[in-house]
Amino acid sequence: MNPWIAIGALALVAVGIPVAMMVVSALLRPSVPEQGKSAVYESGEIPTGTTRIRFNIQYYMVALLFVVFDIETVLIFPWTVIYRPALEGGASMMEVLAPMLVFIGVLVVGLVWAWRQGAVQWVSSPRALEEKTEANQ
Amino acid sequence: MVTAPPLTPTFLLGLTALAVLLYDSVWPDSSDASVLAGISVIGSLASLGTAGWFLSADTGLATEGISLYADAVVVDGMSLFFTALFAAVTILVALAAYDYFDDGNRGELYGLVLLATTGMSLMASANSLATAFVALELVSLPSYALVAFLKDDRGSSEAGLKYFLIGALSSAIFVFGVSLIYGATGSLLLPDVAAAFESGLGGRTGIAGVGVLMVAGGFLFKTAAVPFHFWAPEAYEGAPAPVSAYLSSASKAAGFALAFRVFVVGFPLGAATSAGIDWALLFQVLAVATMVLGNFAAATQEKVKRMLAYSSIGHAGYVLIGLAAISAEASTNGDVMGAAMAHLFVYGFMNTGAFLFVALAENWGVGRRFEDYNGLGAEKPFAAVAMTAFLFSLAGVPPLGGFFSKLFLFAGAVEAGLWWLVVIAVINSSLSLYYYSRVVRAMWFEEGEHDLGATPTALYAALAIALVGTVLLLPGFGPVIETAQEAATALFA
Amino acid sequence: MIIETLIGFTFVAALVTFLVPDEVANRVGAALSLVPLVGTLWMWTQFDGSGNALTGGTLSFETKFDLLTLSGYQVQWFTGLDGISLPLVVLTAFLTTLAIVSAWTPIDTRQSQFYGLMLFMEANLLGMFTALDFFVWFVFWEATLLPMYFLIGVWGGPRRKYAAIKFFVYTNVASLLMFVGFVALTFGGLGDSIDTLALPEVAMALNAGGNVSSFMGLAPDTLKLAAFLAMFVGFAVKVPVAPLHTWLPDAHVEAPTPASVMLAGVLLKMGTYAMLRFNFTMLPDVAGDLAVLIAALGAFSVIYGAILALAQEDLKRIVAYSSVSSMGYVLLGLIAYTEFGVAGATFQMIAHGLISGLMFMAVGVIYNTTHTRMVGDMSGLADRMPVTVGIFVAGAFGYMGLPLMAGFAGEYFIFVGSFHSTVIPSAPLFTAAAMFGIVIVAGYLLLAMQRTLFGPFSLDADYEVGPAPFHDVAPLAVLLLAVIALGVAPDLFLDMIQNAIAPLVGGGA
Amino acid sequence: MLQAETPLPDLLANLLGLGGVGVVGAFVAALLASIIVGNVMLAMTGVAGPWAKRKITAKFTDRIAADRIGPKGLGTIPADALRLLSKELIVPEGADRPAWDVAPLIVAGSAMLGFAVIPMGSGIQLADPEVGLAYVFAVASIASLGMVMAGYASNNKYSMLGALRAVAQNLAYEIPLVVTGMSVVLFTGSLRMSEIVAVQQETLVSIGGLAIPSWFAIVNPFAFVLFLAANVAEVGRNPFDIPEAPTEIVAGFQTEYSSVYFVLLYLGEFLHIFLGGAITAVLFLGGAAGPGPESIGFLWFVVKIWAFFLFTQWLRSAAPRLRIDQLIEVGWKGMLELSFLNLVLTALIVGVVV
Amino acid sequence: MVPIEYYLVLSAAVFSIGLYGLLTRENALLFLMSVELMLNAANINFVAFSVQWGNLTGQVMSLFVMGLAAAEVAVGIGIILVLYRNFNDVDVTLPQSMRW
Repeated sequence: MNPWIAIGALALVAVGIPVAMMVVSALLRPSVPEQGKSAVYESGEIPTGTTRIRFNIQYYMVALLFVVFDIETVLIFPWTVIYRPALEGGASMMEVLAPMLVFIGVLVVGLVWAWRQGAVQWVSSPRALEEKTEANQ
Repeated sequence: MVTAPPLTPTFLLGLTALAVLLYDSVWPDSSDASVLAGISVIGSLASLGTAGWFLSADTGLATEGISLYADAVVVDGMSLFFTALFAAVTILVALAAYDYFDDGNRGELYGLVLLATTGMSLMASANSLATAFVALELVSLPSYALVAFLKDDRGSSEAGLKYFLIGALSSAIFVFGVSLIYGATGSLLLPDVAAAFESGLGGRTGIAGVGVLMVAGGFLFKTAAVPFHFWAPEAYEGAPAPVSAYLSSASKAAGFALAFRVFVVGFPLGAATSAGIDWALLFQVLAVATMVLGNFAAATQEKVKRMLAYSSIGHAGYVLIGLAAISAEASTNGDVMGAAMAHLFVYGFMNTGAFLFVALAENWGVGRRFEDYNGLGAEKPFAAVAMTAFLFSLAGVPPLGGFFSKLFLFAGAVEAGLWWLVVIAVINSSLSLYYYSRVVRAMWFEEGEHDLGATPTALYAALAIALVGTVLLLPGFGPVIETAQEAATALFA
Repeated sequence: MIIETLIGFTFVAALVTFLVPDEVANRVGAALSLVPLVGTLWMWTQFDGSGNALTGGTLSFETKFDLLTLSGYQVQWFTGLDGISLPLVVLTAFLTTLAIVSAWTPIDTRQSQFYGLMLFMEANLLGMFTALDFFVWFVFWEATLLPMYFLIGVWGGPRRKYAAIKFFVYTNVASLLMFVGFVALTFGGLGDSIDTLALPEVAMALNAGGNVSSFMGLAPDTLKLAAFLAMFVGFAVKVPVAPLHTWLPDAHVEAPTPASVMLAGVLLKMGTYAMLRFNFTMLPDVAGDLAVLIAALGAFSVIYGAILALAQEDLKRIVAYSSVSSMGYVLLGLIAYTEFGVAGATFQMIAHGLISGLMFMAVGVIYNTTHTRMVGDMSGLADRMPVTVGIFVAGAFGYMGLPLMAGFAGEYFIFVGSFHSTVIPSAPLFTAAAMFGIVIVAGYLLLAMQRTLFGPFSLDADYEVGPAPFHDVAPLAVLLLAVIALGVAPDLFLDMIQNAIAPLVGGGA
Repeated sequence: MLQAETPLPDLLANLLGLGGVGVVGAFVAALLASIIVGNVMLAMTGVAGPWAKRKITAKFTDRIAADRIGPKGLGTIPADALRLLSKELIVPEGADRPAWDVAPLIVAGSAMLGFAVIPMGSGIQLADPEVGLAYVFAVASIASLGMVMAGYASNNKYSMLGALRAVAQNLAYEIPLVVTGMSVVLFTGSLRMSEIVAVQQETLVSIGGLAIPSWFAIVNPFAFVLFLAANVAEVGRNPFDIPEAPTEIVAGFQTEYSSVYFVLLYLGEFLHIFLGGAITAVLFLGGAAGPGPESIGFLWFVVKIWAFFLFTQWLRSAAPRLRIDQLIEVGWKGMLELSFLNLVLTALIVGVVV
Repeated sequence: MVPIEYYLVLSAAVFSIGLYGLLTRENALLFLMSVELMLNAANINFVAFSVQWGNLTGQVMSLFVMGLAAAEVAVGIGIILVLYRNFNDVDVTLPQSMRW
């Protein structure tokens, strides 16, 4: 049997059970609308400003870094699968390993560069920055 | 003969990019870019030297070329020729960038430029549509970032956006075209695709035709040809001038390198035409449209950089003749395509040089309009002489390199029987003299007052190299055209 | 390799002059220009060629090697001298040196660039007159225009920009036309029967007859006619032949004096030289068919130039229009296809080069002192600057063709030649018309000089007028000596010219 | 072999005679099997969430917990369920409605989907596709999408911060997790879960007659530790419970959720813990293998995933929470490099061994 | 086995939707999504044809496309961010400092 039929069936179940719970809850629960309840929680204060705040750029940097590296893992996957069969098939180790070493090497260079450029440096305190510039002078 | 790996020039470029990044990782706060520029220049020089050595050692020129990595990459005369060109332009740009971006850290700049150059070199070697796509993106992605490099400049970010938007669109179209070609032929390797074309495509000509059209779209974007040229004026004008120089010469040449190989090797004209896919006709139409649009638009511009941008579109039109003048059995195919390659080579120097002068002007704080260049000839004679040489060469005025390459190109087209195309091209070329000479007039004939600062050494050096290249190509044109034509002819073998 | 050495040296000299400081550029330029002058004079003494370069004659100082292949044609570096080109080469070097010296006074800004451009132009002119491969020749031909463009545009008068552009556009369009004509003829017409574009080979292939094939739907004869016309018009702009002359007065008036000297003295000769080489040597039968038209154009130029000169108030403009007139004789002499006519025309190129150079230089010297060139603005200059005026008057007589001056020999030969021409129908009529023109121009020239140079001294502007400095007058004197020398002993050049044109008139029409 | 040769749906189909009905029959069988598996897993989380978690924490901190209803407080489980389901659903102002509603479904559903390819012993495995390992990683990481949707749609600053932190964390640890997982594939040469388990059944060494199987936790303990750490981060437990961080940002992305939506998010998180345990078990602990007959494999499997659950709860009591910057540093500057190192080392070892 | 034409129609539809979105939307982020759609239309083709031809080329290519699409988005978002900083909007029709 095609395994994806079963997976599809599980997907149905995985959506169906929560939906069923929602339905049950909808039947059970009361509804007492009231202004104060639906205000968003801000430690009990009246919410100020919009939620669409500008947040730390680092979140974005990390996301970018991830997008790149995650896709690289996609490219490593096929290699891991054929690695052992290839070796057993008589290929020399360097022949199979070297390309991936190069690949990972390039990745690591990129990672180190991003790291040193501060892509994954969450906080840059003014004091640390000051010390850095002084050291450079 | 050859004792180094055939892809050494490409590897050297890539390694240089990594070296730049490593240096920048070790000293991320160093504000002195001389080491970075030095690494870039040395690496590119090494690549240029290796490519030249391979070329002179006749690598793959006589034979079909050296295939590597299961035929995905091929090293032959053409790829080496273009790699040499890319490396040369990179040297110029690396030097110019040293003075142009005078604040902060430039590791990413050099890294991006070198990575893009690596991609270009790979494009010239691509023997498979997969390699082609990957290499194309390896060029495009750094280019987007380079155009938007001036983060606080509205023009630069706007240019980056437009370049990116159209780039993303065209790469999507390109890859969809590739998928259709794959559907029609069952392979991405150019020789196999060609074999499928030869054997009649088995009734899948419709898919193949749409695919070829879409693939052509991808190349037209890279080469800034009609109808995918919209980005070029904006991107070139908004981008930092060294980047404009880089994009308009190296990136364009890379697009053509790939287009030449894909269309000639992958979609052999004879088989394609009998399947109803006459791409030579397509390129004839596009060549005319591109050169007319580029030149006429350039003639109406008020800003020098934008004029150069449009003229760069016009030159794409000339080079397209290299594809347009191909016919199924003609023995002249190699000649005309070789001439197109040689024109790109000359163009690599003269156009880069012209943009570098614009970079210089921006560095001095001179404005962007024609009038703002008034009197520069009296104040900075050397730079102005260089610019004059570049412009006249671009216009194809005889004593300079641009004349010869255009002459060979047009002669090739005449031989292929495309008289009408040549007539249009010559008219366009004459028109171009008008707008190029506006700059010359402003620099030499008009009076102007500027408060010009010092002479930036590296930019001047780059300008001088470009000038020497442009002038030396006059007596030295023989080897260039011969190499190019030999390489192109090998493609048709 | 002496030719290549000279050309190369001159290019380097141009570069060096360009880079030296402005204060010394004039002397450096003059000193460096002596080298090509000496070199060409030496070549003159060593000249051992015979016959016409294009019809299989023996070349002097020949160099030939392959450069590259263009669409199946071998492009060669091919230079050499025959009796036609040698005098022009000597003239070029001679006039350049003198023009550079004459520039010492008027050129007071950006000197190094000016002298650099002059030398650059000289290098290209030397190349143009010696090159015998079409492509090499064409490159030099076009490259000659660039420096003149800048010389007019940067150092010229108030309307210099307009004049420079006009000059550039006219000559470039003309070159394009000529290029298309020649290429259509060789690529299309001769096809595979030649494998280089060396001028001798093309000329001999064409003269061998019968091997021109039809091309682009044009029958061989039509093709030859079209090519002839394209080339003729292209060169006629350079000469200039009326009515294609309109760029010339503008260019002359606006150009600084030394540039005018070069323009009138050498650059105009490029047109007639090329006509002789291309039209009249390669396609003599077509030329014969069109003889009446060409002769009419020549005569028309003579008279038209003369009449326009009459209407001018500006001394420089008068000289400029009289140049149009003079070049009309040359055209007339060339189309005559007689030994006297062609040789005389060729000799007249040299003579006119020297004399018009002299005239422009003299006008320049006067202008340097008085800051005006208008006839009505001054009179009686002879009192204040006698030497200059004396030479000027002598030059004018030379223009009129006074015996014992170079102009006499040239004009005499031309008229004799054209009078006896069998190619031109009713040759005497054209000759007489042209002779009439010479009277007009000479008369008016004298009249204008009379008004400005003699009589009581007066000047509208407030300038101190005195004798011109030595380095202004010396070139004039040297030129006058040369003019007289050639007038007394025309054989200095005439022998070799006659030798070189003999094959043409023998086989003509 | 502990593994059933045929996955559970086929078994059911054969048992019920649905095999002959074609695709429809297969689908019905698969649906039945899915319901079984889904409910088993839900039951486990139901036990774990309201009850086991409290009990375990109480033990660690020497307290008593959940002892009011039923023996050992087990009655808390249905009571809690009923309590939460019958609570009023409060929709915050300005919520981005469809996204806000769908988020809990995604969080819960994605976890459950992951169990499709897990061989749980005793023949319980829904499907065994070739790309099982890639599938399970892919499905599991969908949950972070649900978290972002929840956080973003709630129109609450704490939720927003929680969502961002959730993403940053998941991103940082996803790659080490996957790369470490791939080092296992280097040994097996297959992504099929049953193969991975099968390879681990071979005897590594025999010490005094005791055959030690070549579980990858034993073969490659370095990878195991890395994987465990990355896994804990991935499921967002201490010391990596940055997304919720109750003492910092109230409850993170789920601040504004109540009633059944909250239940679903809560369940989903616990399902994820169990899925994490299941992946760990399959990759490093020999799947459902253990002493005794094959038919009790499922018990061993449950033991293993509960062990992982216990481990996370232990950490909850024992380990302090990292700061967000420390989390990023550990992830990008430590785990990632180590996982690449591990990959290369493993490749070398495999190369030498083979 | 689903006939290959169905996949072609599907991918063409996805491609067209992407193209339509790209031509009509003014928001840069929606633009990016549209491009993703177009790339994934190509991926559908690659995978479908890969099965059709019985070779793995297409599947490998689809991996490349995915990787590069991700990289493209990364760069694109960076540019859009810079754009936002300079123009305070992500409307692609807004920046017009260089109209011809």
